[in-house]
Parts: sequence; C-alpha cells; structure tokens
Amino acid sequence: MPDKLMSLAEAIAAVPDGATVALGGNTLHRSPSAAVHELIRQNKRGLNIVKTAGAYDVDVLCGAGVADRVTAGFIGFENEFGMAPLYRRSVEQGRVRALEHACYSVIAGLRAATQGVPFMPVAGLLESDVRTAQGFRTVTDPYSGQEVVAIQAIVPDVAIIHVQEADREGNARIYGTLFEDTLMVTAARRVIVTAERIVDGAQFAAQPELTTIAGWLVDAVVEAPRGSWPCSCAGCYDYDAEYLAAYHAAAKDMASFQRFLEEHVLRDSVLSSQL
Amino acid sequence: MPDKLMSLAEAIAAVPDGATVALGGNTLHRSPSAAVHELIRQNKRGLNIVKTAGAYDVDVLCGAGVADRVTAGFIGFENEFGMAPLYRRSVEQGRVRALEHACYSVIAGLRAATQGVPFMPVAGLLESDVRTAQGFRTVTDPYSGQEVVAIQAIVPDVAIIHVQEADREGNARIYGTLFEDTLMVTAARRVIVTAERIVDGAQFAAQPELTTIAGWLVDAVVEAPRGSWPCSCAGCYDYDAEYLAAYHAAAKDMASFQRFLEEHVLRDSVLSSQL
Amino acid sequence: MFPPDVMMAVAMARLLHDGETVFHGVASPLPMVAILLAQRLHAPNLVYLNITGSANPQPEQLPRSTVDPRLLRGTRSLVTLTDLFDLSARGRIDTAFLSGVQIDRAGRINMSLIPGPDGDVHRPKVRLPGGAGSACILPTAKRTLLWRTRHDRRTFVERVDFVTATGHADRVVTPLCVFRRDHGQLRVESIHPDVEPATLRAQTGFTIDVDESTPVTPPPSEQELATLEAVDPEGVRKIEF
Amino acid sequence: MFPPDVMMAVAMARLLHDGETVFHGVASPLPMVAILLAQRLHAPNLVYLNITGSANPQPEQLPRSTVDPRLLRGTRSLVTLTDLFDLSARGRIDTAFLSGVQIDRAGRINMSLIPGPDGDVHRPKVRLPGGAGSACILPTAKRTLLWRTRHDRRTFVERVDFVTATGHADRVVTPLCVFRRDHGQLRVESIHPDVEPATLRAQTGFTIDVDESTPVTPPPSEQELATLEAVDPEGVRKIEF
Repeated sequence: MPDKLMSLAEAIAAVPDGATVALGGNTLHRSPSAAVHELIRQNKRGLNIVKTAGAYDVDVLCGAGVADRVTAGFIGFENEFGMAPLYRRSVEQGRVRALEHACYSVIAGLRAATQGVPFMPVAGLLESDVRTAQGFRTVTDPYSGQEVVAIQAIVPDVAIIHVQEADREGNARIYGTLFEDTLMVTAARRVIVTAERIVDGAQFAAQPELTTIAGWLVDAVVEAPRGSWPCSCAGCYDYDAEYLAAYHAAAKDMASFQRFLEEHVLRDSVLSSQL
Repeated sequence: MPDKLMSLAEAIAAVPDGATVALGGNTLHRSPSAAVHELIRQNKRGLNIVKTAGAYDVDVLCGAGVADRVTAGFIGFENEFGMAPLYRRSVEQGRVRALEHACYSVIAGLRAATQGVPFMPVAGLLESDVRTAQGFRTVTDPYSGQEVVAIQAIVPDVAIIHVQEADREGNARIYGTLFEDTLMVTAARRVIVTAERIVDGAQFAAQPELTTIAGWLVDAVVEAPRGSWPCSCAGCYDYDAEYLAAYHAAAKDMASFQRFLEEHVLRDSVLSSQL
Repeated sequence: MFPPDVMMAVAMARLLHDGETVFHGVASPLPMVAILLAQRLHAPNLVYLNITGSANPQPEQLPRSTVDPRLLRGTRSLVTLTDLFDLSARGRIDTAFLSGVQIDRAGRINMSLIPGPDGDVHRPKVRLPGGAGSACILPTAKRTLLWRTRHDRRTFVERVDFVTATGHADRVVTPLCVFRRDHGQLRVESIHPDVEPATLRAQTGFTIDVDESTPVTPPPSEQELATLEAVDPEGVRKIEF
Repeated sequence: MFPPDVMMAVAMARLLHDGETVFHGVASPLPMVAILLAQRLHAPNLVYLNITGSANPQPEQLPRSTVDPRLLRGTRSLVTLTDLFDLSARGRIDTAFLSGVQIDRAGRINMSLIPGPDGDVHRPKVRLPGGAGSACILPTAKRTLLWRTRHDRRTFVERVDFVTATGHADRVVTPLCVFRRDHGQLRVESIHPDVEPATLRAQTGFTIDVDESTPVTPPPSEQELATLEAVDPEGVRKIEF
C-alpha cells in the first residue's frame, strides 16, 4: 500500500472550505487538536463540525470563525470548566448554527453513511423538541406499522482522528476508548489520521487484532506528537487544565481571545513548543 | 460480576425448543461445534439457525432433526467438500425451511435487533428474488423518496460463540477474524460463550483493547477445548478434513448418517475423545 | 446538617439496586461517585458502565471529567458509546443517570437552549451544552435517575422551555429533596434533613405537596459517610456545585 | 492447449487494475489466486480484501477454504464481514468476484435454488448453497467479475430460474471464453486459445455472436505462467474443477 505519511499542513490543505468535518475523541479526550489548530492557521471557513460530544476543539473552531455549523449532541467542558464559551456566544449571536442532535442520532447519521443507505432508524427521540427543531422526519416500519425517527445520512467530507500509533500506510492503534472514531472513519469520504508515534507496520502485522483503523480506509497519516494537546491522550498525557483555564479566561471577550489565539495557535511555533 | 462458568450440558439445557439460535464463525471456521453437538445430544427440536455462511454446524443440525428453519446467506462446505448434503436434502424434502437471506441482510436484521429498532434499511437487494421469496418489504426514505429494502429485526433467543479465551465473567478474546460474532452477541437475548481456554480475568484487565466480547453481555461461559472441531479455530487447529470427508460420505443416506452421528456425536465420549 | 454533595451522593447511591446495569455519561461526577458508593455498600453485583466504555472500573484516582481515561482502570473490556446507546435502545440499561438545566413537573429536561424572541430555537437567547445522549436514553433506559445540584425556581419549572428529552424519569435528586415521578408528575418522596418544607416550596417552580408529615430522607449513616470518604477522598463530586 | 485453471486464473488476473480495491468471498480459490497473481504482475498497489477481513495478506500456503485463517498472514488489520459489505454498500469496492450456479444472458446469477413444481421456491427441486453476499454486492460494488468453472447450457442460460442477484456484472470468465456485459447483454469478448467457436456456441444456452473473427484471449505468457506457479505451487485453484 502507498506511503501516506505527510506533513500536517499538507494533510489539512486538502480540507476545502465549507466541508463537513468529523472530529474524533470526546469532550476533553483524544481530540485531534493539532489538526484543529492547523485548520485555524490555514484560515478555513464555513466548516460543519460533526462530533458526538465536543469541547475545546469545537469551541476554538467557533471562536476562530472556522466553523459555521456544529452537528453534535453536547458541547461543553464538563464540570471543571463548564460551558463552551465561544460556541455559546457564536450560536447566540447567529454566527454559528447549532445543528443539535442527540449523540445517538449523530451516530445514526454516521451509520447510514457507513452502510450506504439514505437514512437510519433510531430508537427514542420521538417526543424530543430536538427532533422538531432539526426537522428529523419519521418513517413507518413496514412490518409493524410502528413510527420511528429516521436520521438522514451524515457523510463527512473528512474525518480527522488522533491515535496513539500509526504506520505509514494508515493502519492505526487506539489505546483506551475508541469513542465514535471508527464509525467516523467508515462514514467519511476522506480520512486523516494524526498519530503520537509512527511505528513500523510489521508491529501491526504481528498482532492485527490490535489495529483499530485499517490502513486501506485512510488517506493521510501525520506524525503529531502531543497532537491532542490541550486534551488528553490515554496512556500518553492528561488534559492541560492550566491551559484550558487560561483559555476560558481569555474567551471572556473577543479581543483577549484573539490574543490568546495569536499566542497559542497562530504562531508557527505552536507545535514545536509542545514537543 | 458473577461467575458464569458452567458445563456445556448446563449451558445448552437453557436453549428451549423452537428457539432462534445464532451461531458464530463462518463456513468451516470457528463454529461452536461442541455446542452444536450438545444441542443434538439434548435432542432439541424446531430451532431456527441464524448464520451468515454455515457449513458443518448447520448441516448436521438439519440432518439430526434439530433445526427446522435456517436463516442464512450461504450453506455449503466450500470447494473441498461441496454442497451441504443434509441441509439440501432436508429443504428439498420439506423438513427444513430455508429462510434465504443475503449475508448482509442477516447482518441488517441483527443490527436492527442490536439497535432496538424494528427494521434496518439495507443497500442492494431490491431486484433480487431473495427479497420477494422471503417477503422482505421496502421503505421509502422520508428525505429523498428513495425506496430501500427494509429487513426486520432478527433477535436470536440465544447466540453461541466459540472463542479462544474467556474468563469466568464472560469476557472473551477472539484471535483472527471476528466474522459476525460480536453483532450476534449484541442482538441476542442470551449469550453462551464456549472457549478453548479459561484464563484469569486479570489478563483482560491488563489489555482491555484485546477483549472482543464484554463479559457483561454474556450469560454462560463453558470451557470447551477443541470446541470448534471439526471446524478450524485460528491459532489453535485446522479443520479436520478427514472427518469432514467421512461426514460427507456418511451423509449419502440417512442410515449411514445415523450411524455416523451415533459414533461421533451422540456418544457421551465425543468431547473427551477429542481432547 | 450534611453538605449537599454528601446528601446527594448518598441519596443517589441508595436508589441503585444490586445486579442492575447502570450507566452515566459526560459531566457526571455525582453519578460516578454514587455508583462506586453503591457497589461498596449494597450493590456488589451492580454492573457499572460509563461513557468511557469501561465496565466496573476501579479508578485509582477519581477524574474530574467523567470521560477520562482514569475511568478505564481495572476494566476487562472496552465498548464504544455506540454500544452503550444501542444497549439502552434495546432496553438493556436498567438505570441511567441524566441531568437537566431545567427540569419540569413532568420530569422532562432541557439541556438545549432558552429560545430567542418569538420562540426562535435557531437563534436562542441562551445556548446550553445540549442533551448529549438524553433524547435517546431517557425514553429507552428502563428508568432514569435525574440529578441536579441547583434547586431553585429557574431550574424546577412548570414546563421546560425546550423538551430536550422526556421518558422514563423515575426520581430526581436535588440538594433539598428526592422527587419521585408518579402518574407522570414529580412528587416529593422525601425532604432532606434540616430542609424546611417552606424553603422547598419556595425554591420549586411548580406546586408540590410538602409539609411536616413529608418523610425525611434518612441522614447518611456512619457506614455511608466512611465509604463515601473512601470512594471519593478528594471530594471530586464537589466540582458539580 | 492451456489447462482451464491456468487460462482462467490468468484471464481473471488481467482484468484487475493497479490501485483498485478488490474483494472475494467464500468458496473463491480462483479469485484468490487471480488477485495474488495480479498483485505480483501489474497491480502492486491493488488492495486485496477478502471475507477473512484481511488486507493484502501474504499467505505462506494457500488455503482450500477462502475463509481460512491462512489468509490472515501478513495482514496489518482485520475487519469483519459487516465492514466489507458496508464498504460495498457505500460504493467503495471497485471490483468484486462472484460466481453463479446459473448465469444468464443479462449477467444475472442464481446461487439459490431450482424451483419445485409450479415454481415453488419454498420446496425447491434443488436447494443450492445460496448467494452469500451477492444479492447485496452485485448491485453495489462498482463492478463485479463473475467466474464459473463449468461452461455448458445448464449453466449459461437464457434466464436464470431464480434471480439471486443482479447488478453490475462486468465480465464473466469461463473455461471457454471471456464474456463482457455490454448494453445489459453478455457478449463474447474473447475466446480462449484452441476453443472452437462452434463448441462455444453449442455449450452456451443463449445466442452469442462468435466466429473465426472473434478475438482470441492471449495465451498466458511465460511470466504469467511462472508467477502463477510461484503464487499457487500446490494448484489449490484446481479444486474448483
């Protein structure tokens, strides 16, 4: 299989403005943050971010003007940091549209995409205002007559997944929780894997049961040590509570947020500074 | 979690006549053959066997009068041995009903069961006579108006899965190909795991990424060394070509098949004779 | 008087039964603590599942995020969030924990938004985090225990401004009381020690029956307090307050 | 004259393109050999997927069952059959290999049954193995290459007795010729060396255009023969005959 290893800049350059982009990880954990920062540096616009539960990644993309739609079930920094400040403000001020889902209906949409069908029936949701607000339709089971909510396929143009180990063909190992990452990989048209470590593919051949993502589903592989920072990466590092607290403080107004972005994201040196 | 280790006889005793039983593995590989033999010894009747592609397991259950329905995409011994003789004869003579699916529609039915929805849309199949023969209905995508085949949920009363390693709580590792085994586990009301080896659960805790089946989904664990025999079990043993050839020869008429069953399955000693 | 974090953790733990399959999601320190507490007290065979996909973890240190890899320690298996939602969808989660920014008399929750002018949900006055899994879990898990660390009239309302989820809410545990949902309505099952009925009425945005005859939540026992201290020595549960 | 197993393996390999994603299922020794052959000859970047869930395996010994663990050797990943069908369903399999007990003029296949009296499909005259994945793969894979080791009038029929699957059949490789599906009809693309047009006509159950001007399938080259011998030294492909 071809060598898919490339620079982060090159991998992210292939993400077009307006794309639907699925981000792996969940809340403060194993987010593809290095790639998120590169989306900001490359000044992408109009992205629709797909995630079940997002935090820093979705929030900073809203604040930087990169995302204008968020398809997700939950956006928040959990109890330690609270609300997602820029997501919240962007939606309230009309710059970002919250395409609110249940986490499970995001999953249903990704499943439909994975399975090549236009929609996926999903249990629950019938009496939720989320359904009516988003115009989720229903379908009648042709066997029992039961009404079920139908979620339209969500086909990400790109899925970006951060993993602990990958080889140059794109085979990848995730240690710890997978979240919805493998489903995003199969649903998406294009897959970018960023990895803490690039390892020899022979290791994967020795124990293919541990391979989480098959390389033949992957388009680009990027070496990105500390690529989840400031989020956690299981077995590698914890989330950076100090940075996240500073982020929250900076997010109070747009001027301080811009300075924060300049210092921590827009400067070229950001990645190397974290090594 | 409770200790679920029990004898094969005890685990299989809980399978009621008339049950829908999903069998793990595929054609000649990792079939739960020891459990299949025990179903025959316990003289079960009226089972509906669910499998994507079956061979010896489904055939011997048809020949022994245990199965009266087969829900599957393919039943055959592949090229070395050819047709499934007793499945074929039982269906042609009206003792067994072939509920023919595509393998993927078996998967769709198991997915619907797993996801708690009454049906699952599935790509393809629209113009196949399999659809009309089995009365698969269609459903209209409420978004695009596209017609899609809808497969009714297949909820096995029991799934029986043979694995290489399990602990007493039911956590299990499958080495090599999973086939549809994990989907059968989630779709079924009750799960029986037979294992080549019972191992200490601490091994699972040390590397949970290798756990294929979560113990909390499992109801019974059985130690069954060579439990796939005469089928293969990856990393443990090959299929028994000599036995399978003798089986095919014996299957030519019911008298010789009965003698074969007596000798190889019905005698109590069958399991120990294979150790 | 017991601090609300103690009272709530204990009250939530007591609601769990031995042998149940219990689930919590993101941002759920109190449920995490309550489940671990119940396992040590009266429910050793409870199956504890969480959004990290672990089963019966034995965390060395309790995380402040309930999606944290610390919640994987000791698990013998890993599943995805998808697997957990599927489990709920097919009716195999006995008890789920969910919360709501607003909770109404019918046990419905709002985690989504406060609508803008003319009820505009797309340009809301307040954008909340969203319900995560609740719109699918509340109607499909056998029962849901709601909890909320704030008990005031903005939280406990006659009707939520937006129904993020409705379904099988069974109890609501707050710093002041335990509600039980009965014939589709929240009723006070017990009032916490040292809480005045008048305070509870004043802090609740819908009419409730509560007076001196209302049962009092039994105060935490010595054993409950000691076990809570052992389970959560750092008081991670307090970050919810 | 080249033996049919050699002629077919080589003809099938030639139909594969470099860089394609190619799949075969159960009971498929010839596709297995053809794919491995193509990878060594002209398609080093072909992605070889099979029902065992392996990718680009390097089997030490070719299995006689194509679901055999021997087909896992060297793979760096494992997927399920579900993953492979999903891949086809979303249009990401470039080329699939399928066979049929009957194949008709329209490129439809029957792997299911010969109906009983009055067309009874539930009590068939002959119960065949079933189509495995074909009813879903033939309509969704970008193209399917059919192969059949028997070429006679019972196999190649005007209309199959039961349409197990119909869809994107592209070519059919037999011991006598290669058919190409063109405007929905199988036409002889090339006749194998030393096969008489009259024989091909007589053995085919539908009308075909074939005469002395019909292109002849190029005979296997030295390189093809040597590589085939290296890929399948035991001649596992012959068990299909």
